[in-house]
Amino acid sequence: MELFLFVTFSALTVGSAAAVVWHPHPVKSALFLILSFFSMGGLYLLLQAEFIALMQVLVYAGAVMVLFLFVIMLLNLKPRGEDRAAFKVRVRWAVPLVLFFVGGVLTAVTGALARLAPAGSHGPDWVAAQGGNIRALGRLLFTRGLLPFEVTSVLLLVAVVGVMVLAKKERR
Amino acid sequence: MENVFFPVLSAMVFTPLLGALLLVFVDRENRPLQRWVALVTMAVVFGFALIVYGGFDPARAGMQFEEWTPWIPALGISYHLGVDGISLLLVMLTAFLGPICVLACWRDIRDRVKEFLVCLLLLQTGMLGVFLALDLVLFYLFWEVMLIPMALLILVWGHPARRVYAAVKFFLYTMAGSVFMLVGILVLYFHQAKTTGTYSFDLTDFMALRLPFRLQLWLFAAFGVAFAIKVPMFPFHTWLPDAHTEAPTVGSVVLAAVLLKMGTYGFLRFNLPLFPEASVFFTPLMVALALAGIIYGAFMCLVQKDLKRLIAYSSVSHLGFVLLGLFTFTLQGLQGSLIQMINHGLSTGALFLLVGMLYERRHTRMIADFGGLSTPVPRLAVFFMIATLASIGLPGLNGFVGEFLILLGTFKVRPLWAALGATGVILAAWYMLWMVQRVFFGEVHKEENRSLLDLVPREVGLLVPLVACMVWIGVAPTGFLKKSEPAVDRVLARVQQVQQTAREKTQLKPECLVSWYPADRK
Amino acid sequence: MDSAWLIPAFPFAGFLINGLWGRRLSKKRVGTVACGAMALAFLTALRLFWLLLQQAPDRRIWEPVYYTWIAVGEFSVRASFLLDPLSMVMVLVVTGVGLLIHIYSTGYMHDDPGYARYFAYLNLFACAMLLLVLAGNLLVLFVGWEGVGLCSYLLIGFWYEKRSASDAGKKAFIVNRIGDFGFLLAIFLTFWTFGTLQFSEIFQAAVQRFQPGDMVLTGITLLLFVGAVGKSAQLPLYVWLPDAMEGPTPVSALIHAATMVTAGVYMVARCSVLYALAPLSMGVVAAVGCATAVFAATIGLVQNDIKRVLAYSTVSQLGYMFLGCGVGAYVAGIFHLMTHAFFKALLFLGAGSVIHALGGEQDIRRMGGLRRWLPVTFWTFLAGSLAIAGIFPFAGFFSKDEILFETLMTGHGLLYTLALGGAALTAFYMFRLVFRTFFGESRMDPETAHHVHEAPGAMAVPLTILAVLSLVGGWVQVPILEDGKRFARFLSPVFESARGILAGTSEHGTHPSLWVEGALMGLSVMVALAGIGVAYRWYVADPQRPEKVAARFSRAYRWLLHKYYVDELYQAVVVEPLKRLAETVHEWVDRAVIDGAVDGAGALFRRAGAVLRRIQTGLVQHYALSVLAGVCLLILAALAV
Amino acid sequence: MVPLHYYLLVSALLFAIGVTGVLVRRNAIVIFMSIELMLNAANLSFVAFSRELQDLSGQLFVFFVMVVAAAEVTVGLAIIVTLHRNWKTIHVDAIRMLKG
Repeated sequence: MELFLFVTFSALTVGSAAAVVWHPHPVKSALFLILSFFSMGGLYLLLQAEFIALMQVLVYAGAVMVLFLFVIMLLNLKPRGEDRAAFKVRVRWAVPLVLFFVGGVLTAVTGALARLAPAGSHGPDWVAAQGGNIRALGRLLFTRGLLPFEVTSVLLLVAVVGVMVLAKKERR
Repeated sequence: MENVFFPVLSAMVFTPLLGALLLVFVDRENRPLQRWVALVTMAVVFGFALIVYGGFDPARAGMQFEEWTPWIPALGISYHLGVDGISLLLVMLTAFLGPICVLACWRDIRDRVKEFLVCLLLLQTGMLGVFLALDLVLFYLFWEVMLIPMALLILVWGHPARRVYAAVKFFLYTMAGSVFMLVGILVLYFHQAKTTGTYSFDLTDFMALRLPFRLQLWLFAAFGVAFAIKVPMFPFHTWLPDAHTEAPTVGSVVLAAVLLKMGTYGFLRFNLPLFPEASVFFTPLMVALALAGIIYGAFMCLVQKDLKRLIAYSSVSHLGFVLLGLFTFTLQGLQGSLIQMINHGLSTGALFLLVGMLYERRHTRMIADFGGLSTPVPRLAVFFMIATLASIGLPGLNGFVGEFLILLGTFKVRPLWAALGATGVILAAWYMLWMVQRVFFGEVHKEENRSLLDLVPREVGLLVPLVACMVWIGVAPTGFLKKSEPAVDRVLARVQQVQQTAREKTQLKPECLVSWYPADRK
Repeated sequence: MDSAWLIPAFPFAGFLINGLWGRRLSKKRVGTVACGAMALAFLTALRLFWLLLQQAPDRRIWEPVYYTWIAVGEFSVRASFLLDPLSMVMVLVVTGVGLLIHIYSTGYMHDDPGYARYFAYLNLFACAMLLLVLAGNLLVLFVGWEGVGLCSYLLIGFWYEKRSASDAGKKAFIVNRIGDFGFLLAIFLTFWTFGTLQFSEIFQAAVQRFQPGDMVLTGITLLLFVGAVGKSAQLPLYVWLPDAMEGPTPVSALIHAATMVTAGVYMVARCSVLYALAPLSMGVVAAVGCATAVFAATIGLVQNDIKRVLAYSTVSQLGYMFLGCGVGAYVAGIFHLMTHAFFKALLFLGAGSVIHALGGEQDIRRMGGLRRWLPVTFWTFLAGSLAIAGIFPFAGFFSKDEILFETLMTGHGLLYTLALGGAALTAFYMFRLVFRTFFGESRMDPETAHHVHEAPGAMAVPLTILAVLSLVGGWVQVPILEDGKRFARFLSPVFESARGILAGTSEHGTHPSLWVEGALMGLSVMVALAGIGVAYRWYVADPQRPEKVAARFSRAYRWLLHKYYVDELYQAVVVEPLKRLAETVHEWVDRAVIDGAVDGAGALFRRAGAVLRRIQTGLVQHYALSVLAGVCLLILAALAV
Repeated sequence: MVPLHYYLLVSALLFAIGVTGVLVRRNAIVIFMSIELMLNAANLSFVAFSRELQDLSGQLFVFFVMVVAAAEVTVGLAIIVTLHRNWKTIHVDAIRMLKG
């Protein structure tokens, strides 16, 4: 059952991700991306990361993608913006290169996996004792990760201000 | 003696910076206030310098007024300032010229006054820092920092025709040299770490090292290139005439009076004591280049048509003397070089000021455009004459003391070198007096020159201190010489200690330059 | 003796006052200040002279030390003076003749706009000259040496608007610099040989440590002589002195006749001990002196500018002084220096008076018959001429004759013959000058003739005083008579050790009989009279004669008239090639090679940049691709390992 | 339980697709989306490792990555909007101001 779900979700994720890159129309690309994000949320659930799965759906599939769609609509992009023939040529060059690269990294990583052993103290029992993944993560976030957490808030503030400045029309 | 209760050297170095900061807040249109702020700042710096001079103990060879604070302890970089007999006079010269420079540009610069003064003040910080820094990273920092305002002075306030060329040439040329020095500093640093285990950029730590001979050769070359370009030593001199010609008056003054001394100061401060064996090894080459510079520079002066270019080439010749003195490894030669650095600063500084005053009145620097100026501007002619005489080494004025001591020291080592060097003295008389004749004597043959305005009190006021110093050093140089003697003696001792062994080590004997008379006969 | 510093200090004060405020003072005040300064210096010198005479002859030497001037390590030079009979003679000559010329100048320069400047320079010159003669060591002497050179430069070029004047000043300074080059090297060699520059210490050490004929001492003395050749206008560096006549005439009298140019002679006499120990140098000094004496005299024969004739005569007379020093007759050399100061100053001032009277005319071809208009000038000038020609009992007779006598006595027969010939030439050209100027028909244009006037009092009085001195100046040193050589006795302590050395090495001291001495004197006077006689025949009795002679020996005449083309030779062989060399080097080495290399390096980078910039497409994806390719290469590398 | 390297494979594939997208597409927005894909690929391996190593810090990282990604997207999109306003296109071929 779990394997079936994993295969389904991962197939959906990878497939729609490929469609994002392949599809000439940006709007459809964005829609495929939403699908990809959603199914990735499923993968997170399978990994017992409920909080991340929720965030994935809310932030990525929700907020971020809405923003993307907004911008695409706002700019009213033409579907035929690109030269498809050139695109396909590029794909033929890029795919082997990328696969070689990813394959290389993957072999390096899997080579090291054998030496990997569970070292953390956050096993399923501990998580359960904390009252679930969300509580456990929350506790961690506000103890060990407090300073980075606060810094991210500043970062967001900066981003907000930055966006306002950038998006504002220049006064002539 | 060091009864000063505040870090006077830091105060001296950073007061101009503070003044520059203050200037930023002065209203752009309020030019008199800007000038006064700069003048007062420079005067305060000179005041600090006087405090240092007064408190300096001439009997001690080591550093005085030392300040030491860790800066980047992880890398062994510290903030280390100090003054000894070698740097004292140069610091005095720099601080002394500060107010004069501000006064000199009082009316000369009308465009972007504030920025000009800020550049001048930053330059002052950089120059003082170079002379006072005892940590090599700090030294390098000041060395490079000083480049920027100087290049800006040429680039922004220079003469429009070729200022970009001159500024870029100056900047890149000097930069190219100092990159070698940076590498040298790092090599020195890692060599020290490897052999002693201490990570430090402090000069006093480096002084304790005994470097292997081959390493010394490379390091001497690396430091030497940076300094040789700055001096500028023949054949690295071609940036100088361009920079001088295109720079505004004050830029030329600072360039000639202080910046060029950094090269010779570097040789005296770093190359001789740190790489004594290499210094001995390179002596024939250095002396040959110094002599070539003396004679070559003088020859170039004979054909110049532009006053500033002529004086620039005369600097090449004069600094050849300084280098010659350094590489005699005699007390007289080294002391002469040191005093000659000051002398050149005073006399050439004065000459550039005077040419600037002429330019301000006449908007040309071509010798052919002048002639007979003694009649319309007698006072200017008198000052010009005095500066010229100081420059060609008339006894009783400062130039003589330096040239005499240098040649005296040289004669002890190799009479032939002294004889060749002395031809420079003859040629100097020729080109300088010829120039004076073409500018000031004869009849006024250009109508524009007839109605020139003679010096105003401000100009007289800024020339008189220079002339007073020329006479002072010429008549009573002992006070200055005594201050630097222990420190110079210490540098010399380091070289002489290894002189014999270094000669034996090398196949290329310094005797390769002919000697017509054995000098050590007594 | 502590007041010795006052002697140069007075003129220096005069220089400062006139130099700084002279333009605002009235001419009378300026003149008073300048002459007053000289008068005070002269009085101080007289007082010191008196004090010196009070001492026993062997104790007549004072060395006041004022302060340490330059001190570096073992090298230390003090500002010190040396007062002995030799420097006393020089001080008296400089201040005395200087004072007279200052007074004369108040008249001569009265209408010049640069009046104050002139007197400031003149005072500065006096100061430097006094420093030179009073110096207690070589370096202080060098200060004075250069100082007088500077003043000479300034005063020759006093009328700087005249191109020839400023040219002459520059030439004087640079030629002197060539001499100074030798002087400087001599100072260095002296210091590293003796460890001191103090005269007294050097001489003491030289006598103790060196044998006659030592190479080092020969080197030192020859180098010093190079300096003297420059300053005292000897062959081959005499060329500046005739040109120096561009300066005001009193300047020519003071600097280029009476004082500065004799500095070289003074210096050689001062270092007599060193020269005595270096026979080779002595020979060179004597030979150069004698050659110059005859050479300059021949040029003087045909010159037409009244001042130039006197200038060549000065060069020639300086040659006699060097001849004297070179044969070991230092007293005679200094004696001639002193008498020459009197009569040559007189001749120049007389010439100045003539020029002044004629409104600036200097060419003797446009003079003549001036005896009638300028009686004072004529008689004084005549006195000077008789003195320089060596007619008994004028001063020049005694001094020149002594030099000739000593030359013969030391076995320099050839030099004696030449010098005697030179004496004849001297008499001829001087009286040519006298006859052309003061005798015969007037050749002035009427306009000039109308304005001719005798010199005013300020000029006439110094002329008269100097004329008297030219007559009686020689009487301090009368040969043959018992007790006649007072001057020699006074100077003898100075030259004692030199004479001692010379007596040990050569046949000095053999004294001929009085008859021989008397006969030689007679010969000198005869020769001089012959010269005068020829001049009379040619220029008074038979005025057409010179032209015929000139036409007959036209080539020789042209050579003499053009001063053997020496100036042209120097210009063609030294000056022009150097200038051309400088231009070539500037164009080819500095511009093309060195700067070319610098600019070339810049251009290289710029061109490389122009090629490499194409890599930067501006498309970020290309950059990303190159990053990826790089990573792939790294992976390949990892796999290969 | 699905083994770790299955997840890593998926993550690697996603990353590869993202890289390819950045390299081959010329539409700035799609390039942007591809970058998001790469970020998500990284996130996936974070979470997978978090489970394998029994350490929740991995998920903590993902949280921060998401925050940064959100900030980046907003700023990036704002830049794209501005670009479009000035150049009337968002095709990176057309905008080559960095060309040397």
